[in-house]
Amino acid sequence: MFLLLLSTLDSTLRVSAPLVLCAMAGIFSERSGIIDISLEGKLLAAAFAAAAVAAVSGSAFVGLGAAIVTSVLMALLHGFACITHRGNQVVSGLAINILASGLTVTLGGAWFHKGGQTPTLSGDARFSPISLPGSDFLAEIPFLGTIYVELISGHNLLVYIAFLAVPITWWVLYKTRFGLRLRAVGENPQAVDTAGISVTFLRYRSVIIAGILCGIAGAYLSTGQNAAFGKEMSAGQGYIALAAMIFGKWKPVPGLLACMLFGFLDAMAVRLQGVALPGIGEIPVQFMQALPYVLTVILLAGFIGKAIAPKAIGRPYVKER
Amino acid sequence: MSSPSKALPAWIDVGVIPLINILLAFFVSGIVILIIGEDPIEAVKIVVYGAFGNDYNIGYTLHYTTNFIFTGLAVAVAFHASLFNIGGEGQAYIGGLGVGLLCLALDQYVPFWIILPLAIAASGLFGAAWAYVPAYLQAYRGSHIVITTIMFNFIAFSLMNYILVNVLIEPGQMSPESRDFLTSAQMPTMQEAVGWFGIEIEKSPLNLSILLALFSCTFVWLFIWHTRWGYAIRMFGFNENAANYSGINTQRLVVGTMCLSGVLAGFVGINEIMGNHNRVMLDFVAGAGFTGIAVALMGRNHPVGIIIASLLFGTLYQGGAELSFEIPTIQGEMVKAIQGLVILFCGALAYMSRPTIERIFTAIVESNGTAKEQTNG
Amino acid sequence: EDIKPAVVFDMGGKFDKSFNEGVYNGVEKFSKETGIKYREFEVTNPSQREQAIRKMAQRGADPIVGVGFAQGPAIEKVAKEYPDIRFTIIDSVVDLPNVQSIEFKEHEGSFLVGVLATMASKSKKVGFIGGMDIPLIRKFACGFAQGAKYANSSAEVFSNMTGTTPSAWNDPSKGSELAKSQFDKGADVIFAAAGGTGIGVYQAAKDEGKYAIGVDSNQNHLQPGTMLTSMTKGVDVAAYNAFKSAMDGTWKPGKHALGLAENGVDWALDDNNKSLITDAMKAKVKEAREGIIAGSISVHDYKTDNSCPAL
Amino acid sequence: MGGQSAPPPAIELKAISKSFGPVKANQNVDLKVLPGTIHGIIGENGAGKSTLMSILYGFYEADSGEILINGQKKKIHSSRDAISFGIGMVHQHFMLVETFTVLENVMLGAEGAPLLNKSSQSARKELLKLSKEYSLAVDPDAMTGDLPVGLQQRVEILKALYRGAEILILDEPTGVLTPQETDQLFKILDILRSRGVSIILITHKLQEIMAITDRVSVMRAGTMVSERETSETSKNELAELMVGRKVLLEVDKTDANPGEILLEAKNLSYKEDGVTKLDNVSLTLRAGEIVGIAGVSGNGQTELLAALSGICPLQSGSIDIGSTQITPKNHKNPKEFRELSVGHVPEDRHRMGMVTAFTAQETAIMGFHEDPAYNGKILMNNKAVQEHCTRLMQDYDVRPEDPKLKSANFSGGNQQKLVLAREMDRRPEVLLVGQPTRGVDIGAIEFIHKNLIAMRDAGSAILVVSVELEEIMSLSDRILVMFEGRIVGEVSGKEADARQLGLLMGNAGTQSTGSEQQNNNNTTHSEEIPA
Ligand SMILES: Nc1ncnc2c1ncn2[C@@H]1O[C@H](COP(=O)(O)OP(=O)(O)OP(=O)(O)O)[C@@H](O)[C@H]1O
Ligand SMILES: Nc1ncnc2c1ncn2[C@@H]1O[C@H](COP(=O)(O)OP(=O)(O)OP(=O)(O)O)[C@@H](O)[C@H]1O
Ligand SMILES: [Mg+2]
Ligand SMILES: [Mg+2]
Repeated sequence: MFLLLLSTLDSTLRVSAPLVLCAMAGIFSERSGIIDISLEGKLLAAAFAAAAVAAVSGSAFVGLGAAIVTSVLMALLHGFACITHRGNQVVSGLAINILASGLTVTLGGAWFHKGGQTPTLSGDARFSPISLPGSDFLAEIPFLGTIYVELISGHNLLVYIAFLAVPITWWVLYKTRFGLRLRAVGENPQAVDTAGISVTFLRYRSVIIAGILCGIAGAYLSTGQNAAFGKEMSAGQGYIALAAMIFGKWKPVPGLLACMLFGFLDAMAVRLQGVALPGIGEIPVQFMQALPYVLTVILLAGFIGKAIAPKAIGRPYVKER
Repeated sequence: MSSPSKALPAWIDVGVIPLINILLAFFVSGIVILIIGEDPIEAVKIVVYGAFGNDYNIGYTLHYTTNFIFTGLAVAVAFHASLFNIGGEGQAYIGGLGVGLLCLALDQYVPFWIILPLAIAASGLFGAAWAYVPAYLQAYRGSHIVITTIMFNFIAFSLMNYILVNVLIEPGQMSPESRDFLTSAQMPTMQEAVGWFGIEIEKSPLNLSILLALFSCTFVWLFIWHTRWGYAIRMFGFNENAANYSGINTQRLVVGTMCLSGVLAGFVGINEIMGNHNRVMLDFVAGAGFTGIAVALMGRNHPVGIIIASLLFGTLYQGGAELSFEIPTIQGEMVKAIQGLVILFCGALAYMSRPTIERIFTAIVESNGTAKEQTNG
Repeated sequence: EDIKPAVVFDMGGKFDKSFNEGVYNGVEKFSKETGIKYREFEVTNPSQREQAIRKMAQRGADPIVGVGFAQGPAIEKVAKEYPDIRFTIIDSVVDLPNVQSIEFKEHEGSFLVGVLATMASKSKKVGFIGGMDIPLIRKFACGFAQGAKYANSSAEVFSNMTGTTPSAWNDPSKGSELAKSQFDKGADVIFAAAGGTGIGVYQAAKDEGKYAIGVDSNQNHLQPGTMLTSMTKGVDVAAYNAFKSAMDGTWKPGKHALGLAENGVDWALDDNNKSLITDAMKAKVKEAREGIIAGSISVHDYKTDNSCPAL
Repeated sequence: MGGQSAPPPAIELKAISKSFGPVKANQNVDLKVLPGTIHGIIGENGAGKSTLMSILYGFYEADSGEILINGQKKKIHSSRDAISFGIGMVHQHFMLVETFTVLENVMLGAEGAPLLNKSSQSARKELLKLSKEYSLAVDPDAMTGDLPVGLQQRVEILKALYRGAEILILDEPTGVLTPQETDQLFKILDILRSRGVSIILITHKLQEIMAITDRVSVMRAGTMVSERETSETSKNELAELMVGRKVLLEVDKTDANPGEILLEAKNLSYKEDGVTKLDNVSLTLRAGEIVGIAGVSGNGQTELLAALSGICPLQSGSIDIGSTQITPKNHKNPKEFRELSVGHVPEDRHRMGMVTAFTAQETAIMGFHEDPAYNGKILMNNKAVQEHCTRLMQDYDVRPEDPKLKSANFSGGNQQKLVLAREMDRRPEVLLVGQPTRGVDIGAIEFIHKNLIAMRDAGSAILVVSVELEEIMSLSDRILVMFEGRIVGEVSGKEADARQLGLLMGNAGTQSTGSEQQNNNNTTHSEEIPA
C-alpha cells in the first residue's frame, strides 16, 4: 500500500513537472500584465526543437538549448504583437498555439520524413534518471530512506529544475527589484512608467523568462519523459498549466500545489483504471480527464475563494487615449 | 485589438489593411514552403485547382465554408458585445451531439421534414446550452469568459468521448461511432438537391446546410444592425457604463448574446452530422471552432466579410488537403500553420501596417492638396 | 495487368513503428520489386478517411488498401459507390463483392508471446498495455493472458488500456506511465499492443531494466536488450499480397482470417533478442504453437463472446 | 519683478507644442518658473495644463519646443530623465499601485540595489525621516488602496521627495481635498518653498492661486495667454483671462415658484464594498425649481445621481416619484425611471452619456431605443431615428448638423449639447444634471444654462450637480451641500454666499486657522463678483 502510494506520488512528480514549469512561466507573463494562453504553443514548439536537435546533435543539452531558443523566439513574437503593437493578447496566444501545432509537424515531416515525428532518442540524447548521492545506503533506512530513494531520487535533471523553479520564481517576484517592478506593471503600468521605468522593456523581459521556462518544459516532454517528439505531444498540458496557474491565484506556491493536484489526479487515473471504488464504483477516465478544467471553472466562479487577476492584465499599455 | 490612432477612410480600414495582412500571412507561409524545399507557386496552383478544379472539389470547399460561416458568425456576434467566445469548438461539438441524439431517437419513426426543424432546434439548443454556463459565470460571477470557454472546450471533448464510448457506440463496432442515421435523418446533399432540377453534379459532402448558413448571415446582419437588441449589444460592447445608463439589463444581455453565439456554433452539427457523416463521431468539428475566430477577425465581424473569409479558409482547407495529397512532403498540418499566421497577422498584428499606410495615405492626400493649390494659384 | 495501387494509412501515420508501418513496409517492398508507384495518404482526423478513400477511387486507383478497423465504415460507403474498384480492408470486415477483408488471429500470436513472457518473468507477474479500448485489443490481451497462464498457471496478468479514443494509439507519455505503474505492481515483462503509445512502454522498460514485448511489426530493434520479442502480425505480407494478387489477377474478395497456420501471426526472434530467449522458452513456445495449429490447444477469441475467462 | 537679476529660472519651457490626433492640446507654450517659488497655472478644463506638465515630466514627448532646467537645455524623453533632473510630479490621477504598501510604492523605481531586503530597510528609514521633516505622517506598511485620497496624495508627494525632487509639479491637488486637507497641503508647500523647492501648482480655484502662489500663468485652449505676479492681479482679472472675456457669473432668471413635489428621496444610504458613499440622504424636488448640489467632488454626488436615476439599485431608503414608490424591494432600472419621466444628464459624457463609436443619431436615442417611435415590429426604423436626431440638432444647435457623424468627432461642447438635447427634449418632469458644462466653452455654457432655466419655468424639477461653485450659485433656487455622503446643509439660492458654502463643503463648522484664511479669500471673492 505504502509503496503504491509512493509510486503514485512518484509519477505525480513526473507528470506535474512540465505543468509546474509552464505555470511558473504563466505567472511571470501574466503578473506583468500579459495574458499567456500561448503556453501550449511554446511547450509544443520547444518539445519539437529539443527532440529534433537532440536527434541530430546527439546531445540532450544542445537540444535543451534549442528548445529554449525556440520557445523564447515565440515568446518574443507574442511580445511583439502584444507589447509593441498592442495587439489582442488572447488572439496572439491563440495564433501562436495554432502556428506551433501546424509548424512542428510540417517542419518535422519535411526534416525527418516520419510524418512529423522525430527519431527515437537514446543515450546522451536524452535526460536519463539520476540517482541522488547516498541512495544506495539510505535505502537501508526503513521509512524515510524508501521515500528518499523511491520518491526524491531517480528523476531526470529537468524534474529537479522544474521544482527548483518554484522557490526561484517566488524569490524573484517578492525579493528582487525586478520582481517588485514586474508585479507593479501588472497592476498599474502608468505608475511604473511615471516612476521612470520602461513598461515595454519590463514586459519583454517577463515574457522572455516565460519563454525560457516553457522551453525547459518542452525539452522535458520530448527528451526527458519521452524519447522522441510526436505530433500534438503537449496534448493540452499548456492549458492545464494555465488552469493551474489561475487555480493558484497567480502565486508560485499555490500554483505549484495546483499543478501537483492535477498531476496527482492524472497519476490516480492511471492506477484507478478498471478499479471499482467502494461506494462510487468505477470512475470514468473521461471524468478524471475533465476534472482539472471543471475544478478551475468552479474556482473562477468564485465558489472556492475568488481568483483575482492582476489589474492591468490583458490591457495593452497606451499613453495616449 | 488596438484601436486605430487616426481616422482613415473606411475603405482603407476594412479593405486595404486586411488585404495587406492576409498577404503578409501568405508570404510567410510561402517562405515556410520554400524552407521545406517545395515550390510555393506550384503549391498555390495545386491549392486553387484542388479547391475549385471541378464541381466535386468546389463541393468540398463550400462544405468547409459552411462550417466556417457558422463558427465565424458565432465569434462575431459575441465580439459585438466585446465577449471573446473561444468556445466555438466545444459548442459546435455539443451541438452535433444534440443533432445526433435527436436523429438516432427519431429516424425510425418520423419523416425528414419533421426531423429537420427539430434537428436544427436541437443543434442550436445544445450549442446554446454549452455557451450558457460560461456566459452565466461571466455575467453573474465575473469569471473571465476566455478562460471558462477554453475549459469548456476540453470538458466537451471528455463528455462526447464518454457518451460515444459508453452510450452511442454501435455494438460490435470498433471505433466509437454511432450507427448510421436512416435516410429520414439525412440532410439532402447538394447533388440530390440540384438533381431535383435535373442538374448533374458529383457527389460531395456539400449539402443544404449552406442555405441555413446564408440565412444565418442575413439574420445576424439584420439582428445586429437593425434591431433594438442588436443596438443594445453593440452599445454594451462599446461602453458598458453607457449600457447601464440606458437601462439595459447587461447581465441578461451577456447571457443572451453568448447563447445566440452558441446556437450559431451549434449549427455546425447540422452540416457535419446530419449533412455529411450521418452518424455521431469523434472530433468531427476538426478545429472549425478555432478557425471561426480567424474568420471573424478577417471578416471584421460583419456577415459579408465573414462569408468572404470563410470562403478563403474553405479554399485553404480543401486545397490544403489536395496539397498534402499531391505533395506528400507537405503535411496536412501546413494548413494549420497558415491559419495560425492569418490569425496572427489579421488579429494580433492587425494594425502593424497601419502607421505606414497612414503615412503613405496622408502623403498622397497632401501632395494632391498642394497640387490643387498650385493650380488654384 | 498494370495496376494503380493506393493505400490510405490511418491516424498514427505510416511511421508508428507498428501497425501502419508494417503496411508501409509491405507496399514499399512491392513497389521496389515491381517498380510500380502507389498513391498514399495519411489521415490526420477522422472526417478525412472517407474523403481520402473516395479521392483515391476518383483518381482511378485500384486496388485501394484501407489500413485499420477505423476505415471500415468509410470503405463500405465508398466501395458501394465504386463497385468495380477493388478494396482491401485490414483488421475489419466489410461484406461487399468488391472488398477483401483481412483479419488476423491475434489471440494466437498473443498466446505465444504470453508463454514467453511468463517464462522470462522472475516475479511471474506480467502486464499487458493496450492502446484504444476496443474488442480487437481485448482480443490481444485475452490471448496473451491465456498464454501466460498456459506457461505457468499461477502467473498473474495485469491489463491496462491507454484510452478510449484514437489518440490512445499515439500517447507515449501515458504509455510509459502505465508501464511504470505496472512495474510498480511487480510486473517485469509487459506486452504493449498500442501502436505509437508502445514506444513509451518500451522506453519505460528500458529505463527500469525490465522486459517489453513489441507488436504488429518486429520491434525488437527499438530497444535492443530489453525487447523480449514482438508479436508480429503479417500486415506487411497482407498489404503486399493485396497489391501483388491484384497485379497477377488472383485478388479475391471476401473474408480472410490469418493465424499461426497461415503465418499471419508469429513471434519474432532475431539478433536483438536471441540472447534473451532460452532454449527452454523456445521449446515451450514451439509446443504451444504446434498445439494451436493442431487444434489440441484452443485459444479463446475474445470477439466470439466479448468475454475473457483468463482475465 | 526681479526676473532679470535673479538666477536662471528653475524651469523654462520654450514654444512647446503637442497634439493628440486632431486635438491641439498645447500650441507654442512658453513658461518660466523661478527657483524657490510657487508658480500657479490656471485654465479651463481641456486647456492643456496636464498635457504641458506631462511633457515637462517626460510622460509625453512634445511635438516641438525645448526645455531648459536651471538654464541648461535638456532633452526629456522619459520620466526617468525628468526624475534625474530633479523633477517630481503629483498627477491629477494618482500613479499608485493599490495592492502595494506605501513603502513599496515609494521605493518603486528608486529601489537602489537589485535585491530588496537591504534597500527596503534604508528606504523605510528615509521615508520616516521625510514624513517627520515635512509632517507627512503615513504608515509605511499600510495597503495604499485602503488609504483615503488625502493620504494617497501624501504618498505621491513622498514619492517625489524620496527621489530628491527640487522641482515639484502638482496637478489639481486640491480637487479631491477638503479645505482642511488643502490647508495641510499648503503648509507643506510652504515648507518646501522655504527649502528652495520650486513648485508648479495647477488648479481651477482662483482663491488658492491668490493664497499661495508667487506668480501665475493662464492657459486657454492649448495656448499660454498671459502671466502675472500674483500680488499684482485679482481673481476677476484671472477669471477673465482664463475664459477670454468678462465672466458672466450671474444668470438672469426670475424667482422660482415651486409647485408640488415631483420627487422625494427618503433616507437613501449606499455602501460600495464597505465604503459608505451615501449616508441617509433625503431631499425633495418640486416642480419649477432648480436644486443645486454643492460639494467637493467625490463626496457622494455621483452615487446620488446614480441612485436617483436607477443606475445603482437602492440599498436602503425610498424614492417617491409621483405616485410610484421605489424601495430596495421594488427596484426600478434606469429605463423604468425614464418611463416615470426622470431625465438624466450624466456627469461624464464619455463614460456614460454617449457612445463615442456610435453615430450621432444612435447616441441620440440612448435609453429610448425601445421606444415604439423608433421601432417596427422587429426591425428598427432608422429613418425615424435620423429625423429625430436632425430635429434635436436643429433645436439645440449642435454642430456639425450631421446625424451620421461619429459622436467622437463632435467637439466637447457639441457632444454635451447633444446629450442635453436627448434628455431635455422629452420634457421630463424631473431632470438630473451632472456637471452641465464640464469641458464646454463659454458660448455653450450660456446656451445650456438658458435652456435649463427655461425648462424650470416650464414646470420641471431640476437637480444640478456641479463642482463649479459659481455655476451652482447662479443656477440654483435651493442649494444642498454634500460632504462624505451626507447632506450637511441647505441654503436658499438667493442668500447663498461662497464663504458659507465653502465652510459646509469642508464640513468646517469648526474654525481652524486654515478655514480662517479661506474665509477671507471667500469674502474678498464674493465682493469681487461684478454685479
Ligand atoms: N492622452 C490623450 N489623448 C488624446 N487627447 C488628449 C489626451 N490627453 C489630453 N487630451 C486632450 O488634450 C486637451 C488638453 O487636455 P488636458 O488634460 O491637458 O487639459 P487640462 O487643462 O488638464 O484639463 P483639466 O483641467 O480637465 O485637467 C483636451 O482636449 C483633451 O481632450
Ligand atoms: N476623439 C476625437 N476624435 C476626432 N476628432 C476629435 C476628437 N476630439 C475632438 N475632436 C475634434 O477636435 C476639435 C477640438 O476638440 P475639443 O473637444 O477640444 O473642442 P472644444 O474646443 O473644446 O469645443 P467646445 O468648445 O465645443 O468644447 C473638435 O472640434 C472635434 O471636431
Ligand atoms: Mg488636467
Ligand atoms: Mg472642450
